[in-house]
Amino acid sequence: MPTLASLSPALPEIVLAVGAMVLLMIGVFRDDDADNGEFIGGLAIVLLVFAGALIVMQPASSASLFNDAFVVDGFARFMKLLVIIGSIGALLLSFSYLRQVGSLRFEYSVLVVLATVGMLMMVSANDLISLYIGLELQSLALYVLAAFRRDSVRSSEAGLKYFVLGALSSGMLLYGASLTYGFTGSTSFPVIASVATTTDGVLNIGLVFGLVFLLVGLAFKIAAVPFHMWSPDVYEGAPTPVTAFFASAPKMAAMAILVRVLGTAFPQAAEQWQQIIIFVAIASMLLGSFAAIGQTNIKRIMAYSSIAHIGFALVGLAANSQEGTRGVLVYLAIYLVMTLGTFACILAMRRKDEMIEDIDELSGLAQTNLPMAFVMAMLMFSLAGIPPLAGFFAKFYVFAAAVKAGLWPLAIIGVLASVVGAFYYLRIVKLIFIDDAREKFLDVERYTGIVMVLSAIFIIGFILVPGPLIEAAEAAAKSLRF
Amino acid sequence: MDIGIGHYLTVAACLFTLGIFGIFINRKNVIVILMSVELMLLAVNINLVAFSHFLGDLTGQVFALFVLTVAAAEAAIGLAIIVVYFRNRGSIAVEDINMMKG
Amino acid sequence: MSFFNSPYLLSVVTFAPLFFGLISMPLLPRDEVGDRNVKAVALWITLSTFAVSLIIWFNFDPSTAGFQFVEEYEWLGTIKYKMGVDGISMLFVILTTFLMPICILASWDSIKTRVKEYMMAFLVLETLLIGVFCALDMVLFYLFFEAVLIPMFLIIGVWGGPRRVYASFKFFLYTLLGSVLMLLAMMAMWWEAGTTDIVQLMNYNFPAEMQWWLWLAFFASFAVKMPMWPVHTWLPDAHVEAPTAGSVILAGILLKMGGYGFLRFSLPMFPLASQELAWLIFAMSVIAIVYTSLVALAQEDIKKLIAYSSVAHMGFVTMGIFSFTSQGLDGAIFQMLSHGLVSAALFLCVGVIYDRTHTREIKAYGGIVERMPMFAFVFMVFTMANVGLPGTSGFVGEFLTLMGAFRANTWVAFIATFGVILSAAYALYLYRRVVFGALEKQKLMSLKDMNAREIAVLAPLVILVIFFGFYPAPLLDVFAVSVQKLVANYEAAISQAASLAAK
Amino acid sequence: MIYKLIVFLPLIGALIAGFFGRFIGPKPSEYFTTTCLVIAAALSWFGFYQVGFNGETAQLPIMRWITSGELDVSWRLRIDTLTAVMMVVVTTVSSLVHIYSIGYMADDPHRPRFFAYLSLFTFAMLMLVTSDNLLQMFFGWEGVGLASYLLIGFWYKKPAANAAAIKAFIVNRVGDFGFALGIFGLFFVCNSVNLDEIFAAAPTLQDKTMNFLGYEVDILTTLCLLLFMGAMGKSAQFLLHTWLPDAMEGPTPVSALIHAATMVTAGVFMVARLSPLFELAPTALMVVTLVGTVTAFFAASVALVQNDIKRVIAYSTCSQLGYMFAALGVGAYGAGMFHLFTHAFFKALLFLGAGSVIHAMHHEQDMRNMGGLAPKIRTTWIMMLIGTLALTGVGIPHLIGFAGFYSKDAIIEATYAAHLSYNYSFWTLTLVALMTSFYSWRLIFMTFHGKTRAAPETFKHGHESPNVMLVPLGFLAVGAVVSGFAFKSYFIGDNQEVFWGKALFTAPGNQILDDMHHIPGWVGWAPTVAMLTGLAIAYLYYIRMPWLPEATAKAFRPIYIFLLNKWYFDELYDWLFVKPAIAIGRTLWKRGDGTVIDGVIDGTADTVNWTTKKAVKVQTGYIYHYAFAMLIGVALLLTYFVAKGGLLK
Amino acid sequence: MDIAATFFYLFSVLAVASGAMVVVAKNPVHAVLFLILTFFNAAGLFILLGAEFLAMLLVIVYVGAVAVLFLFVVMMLDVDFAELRAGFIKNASVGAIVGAVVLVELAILFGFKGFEIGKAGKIAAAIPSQGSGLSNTEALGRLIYTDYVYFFQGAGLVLLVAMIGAIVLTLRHKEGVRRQSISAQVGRRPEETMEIIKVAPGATIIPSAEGQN
Repeated sequence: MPTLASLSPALPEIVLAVGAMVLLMIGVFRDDDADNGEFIGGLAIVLLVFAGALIVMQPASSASLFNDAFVVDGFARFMKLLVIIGSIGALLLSFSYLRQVGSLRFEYSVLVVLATVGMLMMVSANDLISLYIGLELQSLALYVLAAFRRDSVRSSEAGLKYFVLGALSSGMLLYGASLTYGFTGSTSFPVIASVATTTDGVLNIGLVFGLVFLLVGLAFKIAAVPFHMWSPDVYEGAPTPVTAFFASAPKMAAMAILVRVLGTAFPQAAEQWQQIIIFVAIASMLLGSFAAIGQTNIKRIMAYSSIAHIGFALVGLAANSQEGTRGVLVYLAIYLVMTLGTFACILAMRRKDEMIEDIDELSGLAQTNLPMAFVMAMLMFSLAGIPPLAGFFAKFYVFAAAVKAGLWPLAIIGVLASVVGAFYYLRIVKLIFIDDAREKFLDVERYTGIVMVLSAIFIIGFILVPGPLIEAAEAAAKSLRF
Repeated sequence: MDIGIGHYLTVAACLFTLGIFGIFINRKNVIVILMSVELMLLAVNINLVAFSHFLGDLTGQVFALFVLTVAAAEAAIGLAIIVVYFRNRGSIAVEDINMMKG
Repeated sequence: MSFFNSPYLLSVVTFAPLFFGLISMPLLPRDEVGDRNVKAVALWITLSTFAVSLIIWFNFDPSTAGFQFVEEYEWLGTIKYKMGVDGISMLFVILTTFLMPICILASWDSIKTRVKEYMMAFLVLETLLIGVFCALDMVLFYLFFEAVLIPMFLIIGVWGGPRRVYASFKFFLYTLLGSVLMLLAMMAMWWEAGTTDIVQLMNYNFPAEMQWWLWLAFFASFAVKMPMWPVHTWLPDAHVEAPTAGSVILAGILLKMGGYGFLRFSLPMFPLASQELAWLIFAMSVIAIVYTSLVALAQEDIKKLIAYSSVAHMGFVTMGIFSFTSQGLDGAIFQMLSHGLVSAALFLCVGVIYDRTHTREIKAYGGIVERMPMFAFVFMVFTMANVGLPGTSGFVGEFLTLMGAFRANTWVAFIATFGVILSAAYALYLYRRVVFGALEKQKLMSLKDMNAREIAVLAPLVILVIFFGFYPAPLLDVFAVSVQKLVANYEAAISQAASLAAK
Repeated sequence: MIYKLIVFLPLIGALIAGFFGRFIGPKPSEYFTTTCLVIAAALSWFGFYQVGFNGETAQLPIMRWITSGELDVSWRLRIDTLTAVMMVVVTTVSSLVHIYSIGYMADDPHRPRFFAYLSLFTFAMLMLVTSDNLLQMFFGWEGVGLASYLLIGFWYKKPAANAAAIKAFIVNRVGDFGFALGIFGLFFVCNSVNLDEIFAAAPTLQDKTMNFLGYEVDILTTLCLLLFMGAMGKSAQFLLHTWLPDAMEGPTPVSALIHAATMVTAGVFMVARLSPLFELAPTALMVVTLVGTVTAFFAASVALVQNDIKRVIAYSTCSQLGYMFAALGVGAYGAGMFHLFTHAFFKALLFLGAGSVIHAMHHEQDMRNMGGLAPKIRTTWIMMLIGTLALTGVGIPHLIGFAGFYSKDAIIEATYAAHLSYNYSFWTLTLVALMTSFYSWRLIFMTFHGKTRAAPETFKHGHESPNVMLVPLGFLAVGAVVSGFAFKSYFIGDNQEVFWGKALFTAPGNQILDDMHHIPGWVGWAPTVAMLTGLAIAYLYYIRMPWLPEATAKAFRPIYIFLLNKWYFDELYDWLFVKPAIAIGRTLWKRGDGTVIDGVIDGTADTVNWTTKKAVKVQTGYIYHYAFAMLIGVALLLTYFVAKGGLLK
Repeated sequence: MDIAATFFYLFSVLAVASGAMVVVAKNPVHAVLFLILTFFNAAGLFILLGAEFLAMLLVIVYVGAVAVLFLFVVMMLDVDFAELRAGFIKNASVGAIVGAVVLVELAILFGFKGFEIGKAGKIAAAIPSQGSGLSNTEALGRLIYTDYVYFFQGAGLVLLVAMIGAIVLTLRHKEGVRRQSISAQVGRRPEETMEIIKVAPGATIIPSAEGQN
């Protein structure tokens, strides 16, 4: 029987879950208006920060709970921090937007917190059931968030699409989980790994089927090609801060669980899943890079961009090595910051009562708002992976891992795709700096500005002190398997 | 003839495939898609219970239990979203859900 | 230990422009007075950087081939922040710091919009360019090498001509495409050798098979940067659209990064592949020399003509490098330095008349010597330097590379020497159409000769171009020992491989 | 020290006039440069004496130049007899041309520039002749090319002048192409470009081969031929001659200095200077003779029918240079140099005289519009007469004659002595002597004698040139008269071995000088006879029967047209090189760069766009399509693993 | 054929058939009803497999709640049934092929010779033997409140999210409907409701609200 003290590894999750309920109560008993929404949001941020602090303070050693269904190791803590940062960032970006569209209700923050709990559960999941529950906790909250502007056709369409396809993917994931369970006799990752091969040393083919379905479900969550198709539409339709949230925290969690499942449950099937990941990575990088070129809606561009970026991150995973995992972690961390910064910029594209999503409206931003133009340009260059910005290092480590693993075709296609991708980032820079000025945007909101500046500082300053992140990622990668 | 695990799995596979099939041949009513998803989940549950039985391990049933729970929650959310969508759009025909594309 | 041999000298020189730019530029107001101050501040920053960089030159010991002023700090695990210069790189640093104030001055009147951003872009660019030549860590090198794209993209894109968007995109994507493959190669080297330290990598023997691939990857990057035929077409476009100072930097320094890369990586690190693939370089070089010279002959735009001539001159450089002889290498380095001065000056000259008439079409000119005798003289000097007339710096490099090439392959030298004829043809033809002839065009009647600022910009270049033509020793001595060592190492590697094969 | 002064005084003059001419004014510029040159000339004569007669030689280092690996080149002056001779020629003619120009260019607004160019040229020429290594020679070589380019194009408003300037430069570059390759080759085989070291290495290279352009070739022959290509360009030899007549677009003093007396002889000098190499490459020498002979004939034939007074002299120069090469080719270096020496005086004299005529005729150059000028400009006439006498080689064999008589006859004798097959060179050169005589006298007759064909107005205002122009003519005339007689024994006669010292090298097997003394007597008379015949024909054609030229032209119209159009070389080259070059350039630009290379690039971009459109089209917005895509993904992966896992077996 | 087998085939054939009807039924209401039928048959299979509790759950929770919810929503959203299903056959063939491929592959897997279900070294929670006296329900209960309490709590959170989500999406305060706000009433202060205006003699009173416009 676990004592309360023994639950301490799960403390951040517990705090967040309980906190979410408390927030719900506080929210319900206050006036149902935007101020309340912002108040609860503020509390939610405090809560998340607190949870983040708890994660930071957790001991460096690994621990597991609940019959090994829940593990906390360096990898989990690293990813959890990313998730929490993503959530905090998304929340910070939310208030002004939601207030403007009249959707700033307190449930929003509660849902974000609960989704975060789900993500943390995913990150720590060491069992198919906890994986599933965490995933669904997250997903359900996200479905709701996507449709959160319930008066907006686009928002509800986004919610609907996300939901339908999400449910389909959950179904596949579950089907895979059931096969995996059946062919190994356990839902626990380490046990799965230990019995993955049949008695005569051959990999159980049924397990491969399970793996395929599991991967499909997870690939959907990270929006990897060909399971990506929901993401452009959902990104476009969902309220922008929600899109920011989608592009940040859930991606982290889904990638984390992907890495963990493949690394701890299926190391025996590495050869098989590497092939899948390589296929998916190539498809994602190419499609993400190519399809984004045709877009004019900046949120759609970011959707395709994130597809491509996930493809790049998967390159590290495909390497199936400690360097690869480190690469993935570094990539995710940097991508998280870039995404948040970019969405901060997108949210700053406002005129009077209107949110702007057409990139042509960015035209001449450098003449109307230089600081924002600068930040945005830097973000674009960083997303394109141009040194010395942080985005370069992200790519550097994953490709380095791929090269070390000898995955030459993958690496070469990857860098070529990044060149294609650079085109549409450049196009935005071109609009901002080269084209003629249009009507000025409204002044940047405080929180948006904070996120923007912080992300800019990170991506530009990363080169000065890259050590901590890289080392942390390395330690995290080491703790996972290698 | 003995009814082995394979039989159950095959039944589940049929239902699962039907679920998938239902999702993309359906052009008109999005709720039917939800139902198709329910079919898929049912297939999963049959799988799990069958495995549980033949493995002699209760975990499968526990898993199925949670799948049921979550599926119910999912259905609730799904229907709520459909309602919201219907309010906005006045239709739940699948073919109408394409404001965003490209 | 005084400041003059401070161990931080290279970092200081590298980052001074960026640092001082960052702390000063945001403070200046954005109005007319502010703009003027921005220019002045930028000028002072670049001038001071130049002054400090001269200290490097004075304290540089040309008698050793090793790296000097080396700094090394922990940075990214095995990837270190390591800076240092040897004979090969040192002068490129000086060239950069020297050209920068000139660029600032050249932009004095012609840049009227967004002056602050412009100057900042140049200061950033300076830091990055110096960094390229100082970096002693492969990854650090790549950082600087690629980062250059950002300010250059903006300079061309924002302050460029009518087709600036096309040109800047082409420039950016083209060069990016080349270098990403190099990045992969660097990674492979990293894993193979376990280090990214250039000095250690130079002493590492990569397996022959691997060298081949690595060489090709680096080649992809440097060939585009040089630019070598047939991946040169971004250059004329970029030049035509870039503002004068942008062209100056592009021609003066950016192109040298490719040649420098060959010297720093391809030759010392992959000697076997270099030997094996020299034919490729030779072929591309001579084609570049003849092909682009002929193309230059047909040009109608002054800048484009000079741009094409740059491609041809870079052909001499690559040819010299891959001759693997002291003369070829010395010549290549010298040619790069000289071309840095000459082509920069030619673009400045174009800028001088462009500022007055706002056209670069050759047809629009004729007989301007009448109104601008001083300009005509200056332009003549650089035209002749471009032609490679003895007594100008252009001659030394060209001649040495050809000498080296003759030792390596007579066919190459033979065809390349045609470039000597063709360069005379297009350069003089240009000069004749622009400067000589009767002054008939109404627009040109009221031209004024160069003003004091323009003289200040071009006079140092005139003096240096002629001085180094007669007395190139100050430059040649700097890299002589380093080049000797490079050649010696190369030959040792080749003979070692040969003896291995013999067994 | 004096040698350095000789070399650098003109440079100082050039710099002062060039950079400060605008501030100090034209007059001081003129005087300053001229003074510098006169001093230099005086010093050269002193040096000539020192070197030629006191046997002084020197190698004066100035400073380092290019060091690279084994290559070590310094700026250094090499003083020996060859240099001294050239210095004398260069500085003397140059100083006289300077003086002459003060008068000739009096109306030009750009005089400082002109004098700066002249002095610059002189400097470059002196660097050329004093060079101690091939690179410095190349420097001077190209330097004189530059000066020539600048001076030909001095009247930059004239399109013809510009074209001629460019042509001169580029054709010279074609020659330099060979020269440069020769230098590369020498460096390749000798590891040095310093003359001493090359000469030292030369004997060891004899009969050795090297790989050149894939062929195993004899080293010395190949390299000498390459070097000779440079000489051909600079000295306007057959095939590379086209620039010289056009160069007459420049001011006449320039023609006198550069295109008659000095620069064009650089090729001759070079071959003489490199005699230690050429001597060992008999095949190359044969080519030299052949080219020289052909040039002599070709140029003379064209000169027969030209109407522009300067062009006649220009072709004459070309032809005389052919003589010199013929001499060099048969190993008679002294004779070649001697002709160079004398030719400088009388040809400069002719050119300056022609300038004086042109000056008098208000820049009319067409001889068809002259005639009967002798009384108007008597001094000039006399001077021209002396020049012509010298050029045609008037003299009494074995006794006395004008300068050309000694030098040219020596060459013709040498070619006879060389025992070439069919004595082709001898016969040709003799015939050329006839032609020379004809066109020279034709010039005199058409210009000065007979009835004037000039426009009356022009004729009326025709006037003698000022003294500042005539005095130099006088000096040159003295040279044209006495230089042959005075220096014969040193250049080619008994004292030649002492005089030349080690400056010229003759191989032990080279017996040409001995052989020259053992030629039949008629050979010595042959040129004189030819000369007299030419004179007679010219007299007949232009004084006695002025209708005859036209009739002859009509009778031999094809030949006449052929000659008048200079054997159609310009057209041929234009058709063969210039037009194709520009056309190819344009094609490569538009098609190569534009269509092919940029086509690939833009095509790639288009492909990307196309792919993008396709990729975007898949994104229909319909849920079922999205689900379908997922299903296809699943099906693909499953099928892959089913196939791979061997389940289908 | 024994009884169990008979029932297995009965249930499975009915389940698959009604499952197919769910997908192809023209009328969504019929689809829901077929779904319910499928659930019932699946519950039968569960019972065959000894999972009584789950079977019960499926009937009570799924049929009783979820399926009815479906029915409710289908009927609530007043859709013109006649129009539905018109063009469904269009892509059916392609879909059917792909679906069939997946199905065949799964079938191949399940019929594969080397087919071998899990051989985990340890059974996490063994099904109690017939004689242990533990019912299926009790055994499950013991598990989920002890070993699997984590999942249980997690599932609770999922339901919470579902609840919040459903409410936040669909609950609306109708405009124009007056509601009592007790806190507002209690919190009312005089300053907010009264305005004291000094009226100058002879002047008219202009309401400040208008003055602001």
